[in-house]
Amino acid sequence: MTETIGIWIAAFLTLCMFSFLYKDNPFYKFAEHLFVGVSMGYYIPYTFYNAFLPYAYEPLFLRKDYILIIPFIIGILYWFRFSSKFSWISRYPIAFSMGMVGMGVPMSMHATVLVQMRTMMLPLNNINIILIFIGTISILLYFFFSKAHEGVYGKFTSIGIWFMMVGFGASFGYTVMARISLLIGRIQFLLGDWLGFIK
Amino acid sequence: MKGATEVKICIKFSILLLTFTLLLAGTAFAKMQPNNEPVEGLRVEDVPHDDGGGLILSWKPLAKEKRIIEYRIYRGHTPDSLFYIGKIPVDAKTGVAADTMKYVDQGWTFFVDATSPAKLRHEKGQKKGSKGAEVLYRAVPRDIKVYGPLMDEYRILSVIPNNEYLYKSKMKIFTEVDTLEDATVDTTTEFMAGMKLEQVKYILTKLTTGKTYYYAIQALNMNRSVSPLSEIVSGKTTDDPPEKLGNFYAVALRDLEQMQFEWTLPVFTSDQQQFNIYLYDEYGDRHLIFTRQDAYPYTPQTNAIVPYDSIAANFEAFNPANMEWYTFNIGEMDRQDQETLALDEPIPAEITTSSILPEPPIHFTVKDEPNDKGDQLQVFFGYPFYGLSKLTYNNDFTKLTVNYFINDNSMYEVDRLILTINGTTKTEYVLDYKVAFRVDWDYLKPMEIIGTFICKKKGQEPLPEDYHITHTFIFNTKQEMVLIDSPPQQQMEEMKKYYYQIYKTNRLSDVYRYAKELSYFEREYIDKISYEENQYRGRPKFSLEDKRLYYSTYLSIVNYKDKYPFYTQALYLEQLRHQDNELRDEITKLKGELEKATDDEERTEIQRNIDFYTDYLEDKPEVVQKANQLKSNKARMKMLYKAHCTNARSFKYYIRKTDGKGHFIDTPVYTTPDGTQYLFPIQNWFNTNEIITLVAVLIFAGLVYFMIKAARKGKRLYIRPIAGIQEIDNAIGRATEMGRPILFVPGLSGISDVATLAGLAILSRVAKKAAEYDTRILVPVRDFIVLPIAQEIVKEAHYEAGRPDTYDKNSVFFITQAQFAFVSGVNGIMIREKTATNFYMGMFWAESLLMTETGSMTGAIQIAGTDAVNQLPFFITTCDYTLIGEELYAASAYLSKQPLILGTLKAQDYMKLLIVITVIIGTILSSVHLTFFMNWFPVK
Amino acid sequence: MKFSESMQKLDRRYIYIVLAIAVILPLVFPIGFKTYSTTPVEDLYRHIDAIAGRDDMAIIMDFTHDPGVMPELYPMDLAILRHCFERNIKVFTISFLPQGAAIIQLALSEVKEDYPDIEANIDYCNFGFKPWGLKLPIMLGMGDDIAKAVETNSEGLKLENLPIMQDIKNYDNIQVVVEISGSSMGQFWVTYARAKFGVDVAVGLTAVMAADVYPLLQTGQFIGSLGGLKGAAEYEQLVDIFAMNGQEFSKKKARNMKWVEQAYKNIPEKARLYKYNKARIGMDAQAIVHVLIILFIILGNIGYFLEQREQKKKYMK
Amino acid sequence: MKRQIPMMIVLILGLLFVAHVFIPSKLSADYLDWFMKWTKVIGPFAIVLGVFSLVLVHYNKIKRKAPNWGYSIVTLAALVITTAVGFIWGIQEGTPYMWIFKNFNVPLGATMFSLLAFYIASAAYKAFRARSIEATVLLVAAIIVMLGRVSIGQAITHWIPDITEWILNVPNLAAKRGIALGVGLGMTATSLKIMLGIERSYLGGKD
Repeated sequence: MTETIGIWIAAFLTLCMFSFLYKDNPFYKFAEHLFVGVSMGYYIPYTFYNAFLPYAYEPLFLRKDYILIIPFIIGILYWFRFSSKFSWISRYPIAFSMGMVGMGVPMSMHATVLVQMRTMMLPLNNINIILIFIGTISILLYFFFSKAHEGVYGKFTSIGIWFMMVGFGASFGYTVMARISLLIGRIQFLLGDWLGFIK
Repeated sequence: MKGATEVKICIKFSILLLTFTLLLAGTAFAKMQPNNEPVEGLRVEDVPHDDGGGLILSWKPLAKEKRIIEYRIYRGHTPDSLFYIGKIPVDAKTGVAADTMKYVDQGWTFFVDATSPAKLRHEKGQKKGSKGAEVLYRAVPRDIKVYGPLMDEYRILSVIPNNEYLYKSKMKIFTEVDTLEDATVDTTTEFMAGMKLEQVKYILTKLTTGKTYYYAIQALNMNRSVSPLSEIVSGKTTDDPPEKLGNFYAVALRDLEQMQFEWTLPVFTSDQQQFNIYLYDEYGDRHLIFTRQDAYPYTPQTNAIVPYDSIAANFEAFNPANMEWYTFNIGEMDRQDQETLALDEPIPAEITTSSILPEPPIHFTVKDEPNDKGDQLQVFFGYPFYGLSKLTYNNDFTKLTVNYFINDNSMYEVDRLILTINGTTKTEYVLDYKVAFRVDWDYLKPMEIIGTFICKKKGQEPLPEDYHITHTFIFNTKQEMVLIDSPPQQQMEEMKKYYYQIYKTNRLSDVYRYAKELSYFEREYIDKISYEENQYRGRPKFSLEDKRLYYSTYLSIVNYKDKYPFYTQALYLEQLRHQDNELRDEITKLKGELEKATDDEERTEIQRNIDFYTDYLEDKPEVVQKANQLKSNKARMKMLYKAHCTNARSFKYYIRKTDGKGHFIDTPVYTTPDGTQYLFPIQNWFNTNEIITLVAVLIFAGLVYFMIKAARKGKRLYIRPIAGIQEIDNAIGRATEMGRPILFVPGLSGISDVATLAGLAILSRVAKKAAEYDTRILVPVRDFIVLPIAQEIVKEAHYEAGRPDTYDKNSVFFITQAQFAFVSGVNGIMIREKTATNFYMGMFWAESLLMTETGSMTGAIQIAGTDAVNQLPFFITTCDYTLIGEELYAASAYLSKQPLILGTLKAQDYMKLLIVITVIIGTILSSVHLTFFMNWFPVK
Repeated sequence: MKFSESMQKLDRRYIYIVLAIAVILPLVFPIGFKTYSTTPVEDLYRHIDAIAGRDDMAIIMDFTHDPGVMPELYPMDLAILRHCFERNIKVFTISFLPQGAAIIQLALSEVKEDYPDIEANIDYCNFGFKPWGLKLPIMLGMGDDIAKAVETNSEGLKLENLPIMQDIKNYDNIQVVVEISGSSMGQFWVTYARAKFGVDVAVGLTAVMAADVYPLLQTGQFIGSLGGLKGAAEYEQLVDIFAMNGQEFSKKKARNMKWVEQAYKNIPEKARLYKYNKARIGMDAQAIVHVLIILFIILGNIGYFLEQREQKKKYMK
Repeated sequence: MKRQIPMMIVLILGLLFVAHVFIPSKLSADYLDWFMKWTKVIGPFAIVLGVFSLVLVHYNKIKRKAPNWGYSIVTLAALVITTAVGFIWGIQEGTPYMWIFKNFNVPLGATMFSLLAFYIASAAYKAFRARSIEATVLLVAAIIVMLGRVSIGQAITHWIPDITEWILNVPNLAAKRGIALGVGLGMTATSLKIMLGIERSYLGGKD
């Protein structure tokens, strides 16, 4: 019983969402607002049970790990947002959570720059590798901001643009299938689970 | 007027819909399925061959229609109080197809810790008055009044963080006085470490042997309504004799004058106490020739070497010449001394010489792993190996693609692999696990791939000239697939026959434990020696007054002169003194007896005890002596604990190469050139693999520094025009003309994502412009932490533009966390607020197109910028302008002409140039097979 | 309004309608396009088929996926199981997620309906759900002795006593491990089971993940892979045209469409059931929509060019 | 006080993290653990900001009787009900909370996601214009790959799948790499800017 009702509700909401394709209408507005409310309502208990209790409450109050009172307070500082006078205090927790960026400096240098460089240094022993090489270099130069794209240099960078465009085209074409699968999934739900046309 | 009616309608409408859905939901839950059948056929049986600590439950699952989502299991030592111990989740839709369900209550399960519920609570759901309602309890609470007594009914294992146990415990002395028959009073005092429950990490339980436990089950359905309690069934744990050992082999080596035995372990080993190997002589009499006591920590043993003379020691009449008369068998004994023989009929030994044994592995070495946090040792041996993972051919069998893999070690690190298939030779300079051969292959005949290696020169002795590994493969016409190493080719046969067992022992124990088994093609094993965090102690005493648990107090220090393995020390100085005094008293007492004693045997006996005690008193490890001089308890423990850690974490190793049939050979225990056997993992303070990263970062930082300096000096820094960025102003202008708001989405990711920060940087410029033009800007946000930041930015922008009055703090608002709910919200805004210009700057995922298409429906000008490569295509096609990848980061610099930021952008540019040059050089080098340069760069 | 203009200004809703129809119709009335099998799928099929009828070899299927990705992965589960039952290939099923265990049950029961003479613990054995924590111990342990590492099957029976285990000891008797998951679980099998014991590993993944495993296929660490609905559809077809017709696999035949057509004609009824064609039906829709979108692109551009010409004309005047 | 201290925090923590990357020792591992432990405590508090903002926006709408304010009631009601349900009956499998999640969140989300299929189609018709050579290149590539992904492409000519594969493995790879390299640098630079306080917009106001 609960399930059937569930399916009916789900189907109804699905249709509300699809109705947006026709035009913005009360049904969509309703679904949209409902969605926003419900999804946020989902996160509040979720965060409470899966983040606040295990990481903040239990260690501090049950395991008596009193040092954690400090981050606890830092966390509360966020709420100074609400006072127009002391809102600057909320920068402290923000700053703390920003600390991580330090890691970004060497890590992105390592993971995205150096590793990519190595993969580019493969011996040019077949046409594809050569093409990839040229492509990558030209794209890199396309992102070189200190020189206007004119003359030979401009020509070369435009090769880069070509490569990028092919790449974009490719990944566009590639994603289509995955997206259609989603639609198929929804329609199977409507026709199968709900109306039972397809078994 | 019209507006008003509209409003009315939409209110009515939405209220209506809401109530409608709520009603549905309500009824959905009002209509609970009856879950009125108890679980039937619950049976509790003893687990065979176990250590008497296991029971196995089985029951009939309820019908699929019942829509059960979990079966909850309750256990107790009396039928009138059962505690929740665990559940088996089930998928309601599919149900359980099998006709019985099982739950094995064996091994250590969670009992209680500081986060357990505060009070003892009855499990709810059972009908009032029904049996279940009275006897069912939720998990064991952290109330010592409840769990304290319960601990006596189970085996207990407590896990205690070191520093709590060693430094923060509260000493307490328990004295027991009991009068013996001869009216002499015997007082035993025990020192114990008191801990509060929250100091203990957690406590585990296991069933005790020969005790009856009671179980019951209730099933939860989709609406979490519980079934009536199943009948409460009891089961008694019994300790049965251990399981038979498998395939027992006996080998007698004439020339080495020793016997080698090998066997395989049964499934359940945790109850093994010792292995006994028996020899049956010509009269069928049984002689115990080898026993191996269980070692702590328990270490399964699968083979043993027994020298002839040690056999002779147990069996005088032993004569190697008559070896063929003797037969052998092995027994496994558990802690209750119940023994099971492996074979019904003892077997004769395979009599042979050491020539049958394999070659021992060469270059067996143990080294500290570099660049670790001090918790790894590398154990390695032998020459490199390459294997074939896959062979694929083209249809006319002229092109063969070989996928290979390489196993090497840090001594012989493979630099190049040279493969030869009938005549054609290919050298792999870059080991990418893939080579293509042009071979004319008569696919009906088997083929051979011969591989040789060139290793990195590191001062080790070079590989033997003739060292090579050959694989054969044939094409199986029936299956149209290539079979590797078939027909079995002699060399591979040989290799595949043997595997390697690594044995190790630390400075506390006297027995080698079995660390790892390596297959025939493995050449290296990284032994993880993790930092010790906890102490493990058995059942504590507990006192209800001060709500503490009291644990026995000792810390194992060292395996002292092999005389005292696991030589332990008391936790408290007071305790230490007390112990010593007791010993002294004992000695004096014994000395007295020695006077009186007349019988020689008795005297020697007493003398031995005296010597033993005195020796124990005087001869102590020096670290212990040093520590015991210290006055403060804490300092003493620190010193002892340090010793404990060093000893517990330094190991010595040897490798046994075996075929599992008694033909095995050991390497000698590895000894470093400077003669030490024990290796201790050292923690490193610089990760040498990251040198290149460090260099790169430094160069970059340097560039930034100089560029900024230049910029400060007012040096004009040229930046080429970037279409998307220039358009930003016009886009804002357009919105102003049309008198419609601007929408700015700073990505869907949090601030941990650099793209978001770049987006926010752009926001600050856009907001400023908007403020100047006095145009409304709407900033929907998905991340809580981005919210305050964005608000600050917009507010600040208004101040800078000198229009603080126009700042509306609702212009930056949070929609929701859920990705698609957020998008639906944004779409709604676009349509209803009729935004004229939409900015998307930051990190986006699949939702990108959802927003941009809606945007183009409303005919807004759209400018996007992201570094999410997979989303760029959608932006490029649907937006008017798109900042691709790095342009997003450049944008903020471009908009704010601040020298600092411009400088960094410039530095970025020159870095790019540097990269291009480096890459070109590297490529040229590698193309002429000089791979050293590219090998400086990290693979991943 | 000029034709070209109207083409340019064409209301999106028409596009939506056409698309919706293009998706719905094939789902309701299957067309039955023939799929063209690709190498990774053929490799897996062939690899499994190679041990048809052998008692000393088996395959392991690891269902580490939850109902969420069933639309894409469940057809694979069915296709492979059906292949094994039809060609009596021994199968072990295992999952490290409780939901996965449920899916195993479902898949097994659905396929068994059509193979009454296939018996549990003789022709196949369901190891059932094993806790995530035991993942590595089991993966490694099976290299030495499967019965020991897994201990009991889903009904709690000791493996070593089961008839199916008579000739099967460890990875040497495992032809391939097929990991079907929406995650990168396949990597685990490669890094532990394959690297150590050299057992072959193949994967079935969602379309989104498919691109990521490409390099591992290149290096031969995966001997085959099924990517999303497409991979499933290809496998379904291979099973139909070879296994269901009692044929040995042949790459040439598989690639020869005439032969495939022929093979389709004489497959038994039970292969025509909806559940065994799910993926292919899905792919019909996919194919049509893909073509449709291409048509849209072309039409859109035609309109665009016409308009361009109009404007040029205007300037001429 | 208002700006310097936060910037100091960022700088110090940042430098420590830079060090952490190069120092494998136990100490630096413990530093990471410490930071994670603390951020895990701090994190949950931020949710209040979001909730507050959400409620405020809709509350104002209702108060100001802004157009469509009726729907704001829906949002708030849904928010309150779901949250309440979650706290009253808990969030395990089988509770009303999970039921709402399964029958409201999941279908709504999935449908929103599946709208993409339609948008791809309309984008194909409306946005894929051969305005320039580059644009043409893009859409040709797209068409080929799309064909290559389905059986029809194969049916036309067996080249198409091969070309598709080539496009995916050669130009596509080059494009991804080139962009990734640039992005990598951009990220490094931005991280550096923030750490050194060059880019401080995240702190907002000057005061």
